[in-house]
Amino acid sequence: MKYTQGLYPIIEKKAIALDTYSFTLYCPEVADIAQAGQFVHILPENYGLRRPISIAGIDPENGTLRIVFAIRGKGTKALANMNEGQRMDMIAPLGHGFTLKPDAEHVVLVGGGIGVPPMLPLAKYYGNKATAISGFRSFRQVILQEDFEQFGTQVITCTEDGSAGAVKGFVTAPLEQFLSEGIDAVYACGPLVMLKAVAELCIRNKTYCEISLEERMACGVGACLGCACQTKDEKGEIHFQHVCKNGPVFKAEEVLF
Amino acid sequence: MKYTQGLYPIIEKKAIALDTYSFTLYCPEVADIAQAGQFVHILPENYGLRRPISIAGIDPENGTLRIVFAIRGKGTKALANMNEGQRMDMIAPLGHGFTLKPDAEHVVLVGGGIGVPPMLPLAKYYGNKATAISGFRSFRQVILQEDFEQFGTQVITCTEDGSAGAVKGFVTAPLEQFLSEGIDAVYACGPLVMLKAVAELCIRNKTYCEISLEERMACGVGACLGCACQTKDEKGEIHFQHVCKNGPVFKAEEVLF
Amino acid sequence: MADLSVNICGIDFKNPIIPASGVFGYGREYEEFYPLSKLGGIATKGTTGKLRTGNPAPRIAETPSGMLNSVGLQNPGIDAFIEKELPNLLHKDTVILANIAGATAEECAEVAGKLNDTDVHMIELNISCPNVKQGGAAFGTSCQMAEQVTKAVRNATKKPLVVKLSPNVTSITDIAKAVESAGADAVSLINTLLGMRIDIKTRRPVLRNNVGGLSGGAIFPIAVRMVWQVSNAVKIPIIGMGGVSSGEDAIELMLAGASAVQVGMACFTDPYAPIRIINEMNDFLDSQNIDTVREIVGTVQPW
Amino acid sequence: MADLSVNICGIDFKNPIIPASGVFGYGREYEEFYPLSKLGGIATKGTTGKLRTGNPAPRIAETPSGMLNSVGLQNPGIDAFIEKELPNLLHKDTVILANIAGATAEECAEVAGKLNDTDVHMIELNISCPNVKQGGAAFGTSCQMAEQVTKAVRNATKKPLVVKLSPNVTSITDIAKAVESAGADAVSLINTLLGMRIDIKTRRPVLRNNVGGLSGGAIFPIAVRMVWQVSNAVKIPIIGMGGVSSGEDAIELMLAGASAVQVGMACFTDPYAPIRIINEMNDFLDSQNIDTVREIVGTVQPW
Ligand SMILES: Cc1cc2nc3c(=O)[nH]c(=O)nc-3n(C[C@H](O)[C@H](O)[C@H](O)COP(=O)(O)OP(=O)(O)OC[C@H]3O[C@@H](n4cnc5c(N)ncnc54)[C@H](O)[C@@H]3O)c2cc1C
Ligand SMILES: Cc1cc2nc3c(=O)[nH]c(=O)nc-3n(C[C@H](O)[C@H](O)[C@H](O)COP(=O)(O)OP(=O)(O)OC[C@H]3O[C@@H](n4cnc5c(N)ncnc54)[C@H](O)[C@@H]3O)c2cc1C
Ligand SMILES: Cc1cc2nc3c(=O)[nH]c(=O)nc-3n(C[C@H](O)[C@H](O)[C@H](O)COP(=O)(O)O)c2cc1C
Ligand SMILES: Cc1cc2nc3c(=O)[nH]c(=O)nc-3n(C[C@H](O)[C@H](O)[C@H](O)COP(=O)(O)O)c2cc1C
Ligand code: FES
Ligand code: FES
Repeated sequence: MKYTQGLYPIIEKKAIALDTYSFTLYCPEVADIAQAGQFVHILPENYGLRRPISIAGIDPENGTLRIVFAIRGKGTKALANMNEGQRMDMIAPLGHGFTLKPDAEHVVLVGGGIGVPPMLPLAKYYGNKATAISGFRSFRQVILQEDFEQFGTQVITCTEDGSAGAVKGFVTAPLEQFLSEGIDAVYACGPLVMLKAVAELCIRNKTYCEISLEERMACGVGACLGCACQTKDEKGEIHFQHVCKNGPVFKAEEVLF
Repeated sequence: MKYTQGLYPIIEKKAIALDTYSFTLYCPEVADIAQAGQFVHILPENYGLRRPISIAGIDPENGTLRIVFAIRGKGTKALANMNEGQRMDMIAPLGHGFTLKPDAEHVVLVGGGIGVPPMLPLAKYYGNKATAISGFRSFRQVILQEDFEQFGTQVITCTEDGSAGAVKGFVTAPLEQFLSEGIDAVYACGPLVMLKAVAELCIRNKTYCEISLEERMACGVGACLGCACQTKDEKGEIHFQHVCKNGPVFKAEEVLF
Repeated sequence: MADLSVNICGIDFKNPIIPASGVFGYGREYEEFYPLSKLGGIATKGTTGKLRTGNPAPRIAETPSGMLNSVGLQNPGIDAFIEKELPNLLHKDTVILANIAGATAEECAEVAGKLNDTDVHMIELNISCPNVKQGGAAFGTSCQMAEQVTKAVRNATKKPLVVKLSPNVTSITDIAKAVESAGADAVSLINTLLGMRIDIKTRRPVLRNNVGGLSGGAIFPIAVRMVWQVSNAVKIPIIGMGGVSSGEDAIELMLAGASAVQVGMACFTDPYAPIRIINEMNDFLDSQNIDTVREIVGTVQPW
Repeated sequence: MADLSVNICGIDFKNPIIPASGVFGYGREYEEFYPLSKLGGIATKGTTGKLRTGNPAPRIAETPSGMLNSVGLQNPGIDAFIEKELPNLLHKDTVILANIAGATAEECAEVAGKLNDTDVHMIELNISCPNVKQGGAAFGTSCQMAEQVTKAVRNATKKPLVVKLSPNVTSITDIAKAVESAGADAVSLINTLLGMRIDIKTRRPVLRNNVGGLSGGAIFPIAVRMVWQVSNAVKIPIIGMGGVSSGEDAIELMLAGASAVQVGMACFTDPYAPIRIINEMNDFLDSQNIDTVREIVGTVQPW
């Protein structure tokens, strides 16, 4: 794997929801090789540690990459304050992404909150063979639903309080419906509780499922062992793996919640 | 003494020599009360300690203050990177300034290098009753000579290598000339070696002399005792004083070099 | 508005924020920015038996997210402090912690004794300074010396005695236990860590004293750890400090076990820091629906 | 072009810059950025007798100009290291310092012994880890334990032995003298300082291990001070580290007494940091007309 580190110009900045931003960066060498599920590691100015952010769009023709992130603390705040024309210090692309299934007829993309963005490159790949189930707390957090539609992907929006979307409640209800009808794969990213519920449903239904994990990172490339997570293999043996290098995408049955 | 801390907009930025900048800030409440020889304490973004910079211009009518500084390290570099419209975090005015002599007929303002700027407010006050002797390493460092002329002040420019100005060599040669002719006061700011030479000449000539000292500072207001300097009183007793509060301007005979 | 008041050793503080010893002088300068009555308390500049001129300049160096100082114990001596500074300070409607130090246990006791006839609220004994009788190692670096100086001062005063601990030790909990058993009513921590900077062009240490004390955000994680360790080791209250520059930082130290928080270097970055920190604490408590700051002290839940 | 080469304990380094143990793995990842042959050396991740899984996550927390880590000694064990990592590394045309550790002096000696039959250039013994036989206090916090573990390893190996010191002590010079007298060929310092961060909303320590090691710019002034103190206390060479992020920082540590410099956290901020630092050192030396970096070692002029 070759890593690239560089300063990449911001060519578009958009506020897309409360404290949530979409940035498009010009970085042809990364756009050429990036895959759905990989992430970038961005250094906010005057900070010592980089911030991992999933890739939310890959456009090799235009040489651009898209990221979508929420302000969570000081680092994401500093990034959100950057403007078009400025350059982001980024190492990319990192991690290994989702397994794409060329023969799949119907896949479901489950995103929760700020876990929705990494589902977009999958929607681009699967188009109308995919259904995106996205869960949010309320209408204020809803993002990217029209972006899925643009790829022909069917959209099911859920809000916990019912303030937006067709479903009031969690993503698991519509997911169970699809699982019972039979689907080829489920891809998920979002809060741990959601991932756990999704993984359990898929395992019980014997449906192929991959989930993207988060962990605090230092190097982002697999050298510092900072982002450990425990996994189990088929024999039930426990392994220490690293979210940045072995993940962030893992098979549902591997993950020890 | 009342101190003001605030964020003051930069209304003019000019590069005036190699790595040397002039900034004009809009801060009416400071411009109203600031005196020649006082300084401001500026916080470069993302630094913990402020940087003391002399006041180089006071314009109460327009509510502006001028500072002139050279890039010496990271903090002044960060300040130099600021632009018009941005705001400087400043505590001002600090310290006690030069003693103005309304009855003086001829005073000499001796500035060395980046010690020249604090002489400007004195030139404004004394106008054509003042002679400004300014010393620089070479033509590359020469600054503010035309600003003195604008106040009607006589200008004598010295460069060590003779690459600019009428005098090749140090400021002391023309100063001795004036001292022998008889003058009412000498004000000086610049490198310690220069200040020492100026002070000795004036003391020997029994000419009133005030010099502005530098010391590393933390609080800038007299609370932390960080910027200690030793002084002696008429009886020869040694005292510890603080450049930020008791100075930066001291009488030549007070200073223990 | 959350209730920010705290009580330490029987003394009421209207809020837990106290400018740290050495950064705030005797309050005169910062009073030009805001009334001192807004502060929970003030820890005054370390005072010794006699006038001290401190170390030669330069005394200040900058470091990443921190600074070094080698001011030394420059102060006018206890008599001048009592005569010239204290009367003014005691009218400011805020708790006064008289920070004291000395080169021998006797000197410390003498200084404390002189404060008996004053209305100063608490004594903060700085044990980071070198003990001349024991070859110059700081009182705060050995349990025996720390115990000895605490006992001497304890015998000299009935005022609440806070002992201020040095972080430059292998086990700060041992020192804390030693001063607790010697009669301290509270401990405050941390003092500065010993550091150094060198000017690479002149090849001279930046500080004329070669080394100096490191403070500021850089040491904050060490302060949190030490406050937490000490709060698990002693029963007496803790006044925490070291790199606090926001209300969130102050809350973090209180969760770790501090009953009040001192603010040092942050006052240089922002003279209004103590006031801002009080407001930020209040805002945080309100946002979390916490009624009183007292209820969070020591409530970190270790894994 | 200044001559950047240095020699420590008979080993030639083409330049004094060495990524520190634990931040660089076994070099595989950073090799994707630049050839390892550009580096003076590489200190490999701490290796113990048997496989260790390290501490649970989260293992990383950010702090002002620094970070905490609680990775623990996660490693595949010495046999796997020798078999799977070392052969590859030894072909990279750079000096390999095998960083080793253990829960007992015997384990450390055993690990060192297994390296005898390899071509690893130096052994860096990390004495910051807890000694299970002595109740869990770190080897590096007592002179006796430091001496004992150094002796044990000394007896097990003829390779140059660098002992890596912990800064969490009252007197690092005492520990340095103890390991020197026990046969260390060099010392390296500083390891991380113990710190803690708490999430103020969840009231949980950010690190699952509660506490972790502080590294980065925040600790740089402490590293400079300790390197200077140790260089005045021992005759063996010093490898300095702690918060170095620029060529100027590296020069500063060398002026304080370091013969070579390790770079830790800065690799996370900028994967090219070691290469950039080498270039910046060269530029500085050129600008000062200094021919060889060796000539500046320990040349700080204290006041
Ligand atoms: C593989 C991966 C992909 C991610 N993709 C996205 C994304 O597409 N959009 C998005 O908004 N967020 C994403 N996150 C989460 C994002 O990294 C954090 O929100 C961000 O690091 C918080 O930084 P901060 O400075 O704002 O918060 P602070 O709390 O100030 O950060 C302090 C430290 O903790 C780390 N940290 C805090 N929260 C997290 C977290 N949840 N995960 C990892 N590190 C954390 C920070 O990186 C930093 O080192 C992703 C995380 C991972 C691991
Ligand atoms: C009263 C006073 C008035 C001054 N007026 C001017 C002026 O008008 N124009 C100008 O160019 N410079 C002036 N200086 C010097 C100026 O303060 C320093 O050049 C500046 O602080 C350097 O900061 P830095 O971050 O670039 O350097 P760094 O070396 O990175 O600074 C590190 C630390 O050392 C301090 N420091 C370094 N050099 C000095 C110095 N010479 N004096 C005081 N502190 C220092 C910095 O403030 C900072 O805390 C004045 C200094 C004083 C004390
Ligand atoms: C300039 C300066 C002077 C200090 N003088 C004293 C002192 O006289 N007595 C004392 O106990 N602590 C003194 N300290 C230590 C502070 O009170 C405090 O313990 C330390 O700075 C850590 O807090 P901070 O990181 O918030 O600055 C001084 C600190 C600074 C920066
Ligand atoms: C993630 C991480 C892991 C570390 N692992 C080890 C280790 O295994 N053995 C060791 O001796 N030091 C280890 N260290 C300490 C570093 O080698 C170094 O001493 C310390 O980080 C200070 O240098 P720095 O400030 O440049 O990072 C580790 C440091 C970090 C940040
Ligand atoms: S962040 Fe360093 S190994 Fe994953
Ligand atoms: S800088 Fe604090 S007293 Fe002068």
